[in-house]
Amino acid sequence: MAQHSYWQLFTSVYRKDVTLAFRQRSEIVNPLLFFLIVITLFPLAIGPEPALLARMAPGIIWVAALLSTMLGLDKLFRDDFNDGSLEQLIASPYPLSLSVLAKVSAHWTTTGLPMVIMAPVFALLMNLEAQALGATVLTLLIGTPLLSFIGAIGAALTVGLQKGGILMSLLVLPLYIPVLIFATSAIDTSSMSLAYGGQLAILGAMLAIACVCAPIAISSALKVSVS
Amino acid sequence: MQFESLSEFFAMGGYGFYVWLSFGSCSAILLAVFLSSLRDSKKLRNEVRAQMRREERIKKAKQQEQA
Amino acid sequence: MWKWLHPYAKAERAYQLCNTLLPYFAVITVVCLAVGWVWGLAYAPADYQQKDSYRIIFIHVPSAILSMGAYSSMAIAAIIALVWQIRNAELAVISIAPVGAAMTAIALITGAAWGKPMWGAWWVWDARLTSELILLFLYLGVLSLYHAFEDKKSAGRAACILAVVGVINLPIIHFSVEWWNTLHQGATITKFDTSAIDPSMLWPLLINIAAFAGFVGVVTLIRLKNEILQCEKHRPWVRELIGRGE
Amino acid sequence: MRITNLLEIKSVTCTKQERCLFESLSFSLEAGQIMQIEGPNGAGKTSLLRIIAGFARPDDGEILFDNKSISQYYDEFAAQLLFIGHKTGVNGQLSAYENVCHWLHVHGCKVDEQAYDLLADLGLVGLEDVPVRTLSAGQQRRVALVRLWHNNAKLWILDEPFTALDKKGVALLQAQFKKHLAQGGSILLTTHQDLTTHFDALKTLVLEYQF
Repeated sequence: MAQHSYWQLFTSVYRKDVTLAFRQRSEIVNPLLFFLIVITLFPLAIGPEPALLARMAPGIIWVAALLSTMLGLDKLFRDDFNDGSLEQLIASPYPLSLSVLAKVSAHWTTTGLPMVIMAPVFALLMNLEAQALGATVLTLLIGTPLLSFIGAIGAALTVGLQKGGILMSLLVLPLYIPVLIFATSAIDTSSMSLAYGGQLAILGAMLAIACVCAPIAISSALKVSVS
Repeated sequence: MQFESLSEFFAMGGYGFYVWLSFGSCSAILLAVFLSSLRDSKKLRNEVRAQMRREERIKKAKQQEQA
Repeated sequence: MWKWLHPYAKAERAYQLCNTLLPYFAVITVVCLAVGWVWGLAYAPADYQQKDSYRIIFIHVPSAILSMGAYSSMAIAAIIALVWQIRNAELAVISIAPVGAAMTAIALITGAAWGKPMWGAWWVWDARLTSELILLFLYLGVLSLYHAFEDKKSAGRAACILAVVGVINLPIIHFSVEWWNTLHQGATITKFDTSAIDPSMLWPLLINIAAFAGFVGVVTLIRLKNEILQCEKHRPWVRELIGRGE
Repeated sequence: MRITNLLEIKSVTCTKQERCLFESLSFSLEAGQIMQIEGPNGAGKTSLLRIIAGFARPDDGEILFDNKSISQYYDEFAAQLLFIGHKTGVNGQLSAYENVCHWLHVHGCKVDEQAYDLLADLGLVGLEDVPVRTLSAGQQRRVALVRLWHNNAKLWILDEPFTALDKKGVALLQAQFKKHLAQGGSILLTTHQDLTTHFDALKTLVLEYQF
């Protein structure tokens, strides 16, 4: 029997998705552009008054992050489902949850990580206080993989459906609410220069749960969508 | 009986609107769910009867073909 | 170890079981509903503070309890369906979802109608009402996912997965909404739970809870019978049963 | 070599959109045997293959591989399985070489410089590093069929493997079938053209169209 190396599978699936993302540059740029546009909508809607914007900045940044992650989720399994690679992943000796873990981390690297890198720019736009910037970057760093894991469950459930896009957000948004609550409150407390370690710890705990449970749910959902 | 007269019962100590709104909407929803379940079961039975009749016709057509 | 459950996996036996249980649930529902509503509306003493507007409690609290109860029983059925591959448990999940969503809707409407006289606003972002609203989203998610699939078998399994994912998230959502609510406590004073409820109000409340539970049972059994027939439509026992006009 | 019952299908039933495709179907496949499933369009050939490959679940009945149910021991079964369906499983953006390497990694086979020689065997010399979407349908099919030359699967499940292949491709493929059967593997395939070369251990199963 060939040597069983999980690492070989993980890197191969991860490298495939990342090279695919870099081949079509739009897959990385589109969510970021969407993030930027949503951020600029709010000052236009609420008025440019700095104090108000700073007060609402955490919420707006995080809602924008939520929506742009969801935008990027659709292509996570769609192409593999259409060309049959998903079937090959299922019919492989390695557990499906491992390749799902690789796919979700590849998705995070191409959509979540750029958001974390660009966060200071968005914070600037929203006139966020300087001391809140650290919290914003930290919460995005822990939060975006969590969003990718939970969102991947919705993507896996609706990959087989034609009109899956809207339905996926209906399934996934309620599950995003705890992440939104703790992330925005972390940034809020940090803008009042108070300690926000507690909220980060809870986000980290949620991420740990998601890392373990989400791949199992995603792989069973994929098996249902393929059948 | 907490209320002397029927009209007082409907007035509900001034909160009649809210009490009857919630009781009314509650019974409306309960009724809607119950009736839709019954309607589904009737629709299902008609579907099965239609399918049985369809298969009858196919069988009869086959017999005429062989005969 | 689930051997005694397995015979009910056979569709026809499960159908007969639903048929035998249905009359009992129906009787409980009708009796408790009549007694509960009449007692709660007409005979229960008025609340010293809220006077008669508190009578909404007799449908708000039961529907809220049943909405959570229906979701957890749906999740248990989903776990049974996924772990032991029992098809009837999948059908049970789909039968519970609509009536559970109805219970959540009733809890929300009566909560809002009760909130208006008490706090002066139709919608208050109280922790329990917000959790109830998110629960409604979870129900609608399961229902819309089920109806999005053409093939009913994979639809059932997908709905089960979402129900299980939902029930895992339910405590997290509830905890974070409670925490979020106390964080913004300054906005409104939302003392919602009735303090010590004296027996004269407690009995009608319990009867109403039994009535609503009975109602959930009746509708679930009817819908389960429909789902079993739908899924076994081509089987001879269904055709013979419908031929007899049952 | 004792004939081991490699694959056993026990009273499998499948219904699609309220139409019963097949009812309590049972057959078995020994090592070194090739089985061809024939039937008109819509008879449920593809559904049967997908059920055997474990992608879909039958209404009832079960499938045993090495006398073990595939739903309980799916990973072991998948290690011995090679499935090629209507969808080739080849990504258009990647090059043929990347696709082959990726497939070999996912299926736990050692990847060395062989990938280029395999593509050459399939007549894809010079097209190895061009995005697959620029190749013709037949060439894309060949990129998917490279797997048959380098895998460690005992059971091959192929859904119309000859589609879009020219005569030389079909002959090449059937020669590879013979080699695989000789090594004790077994093949389950559906095809509309008849097999041109003679296989002595050939079994056929005909699925009628049921209303």
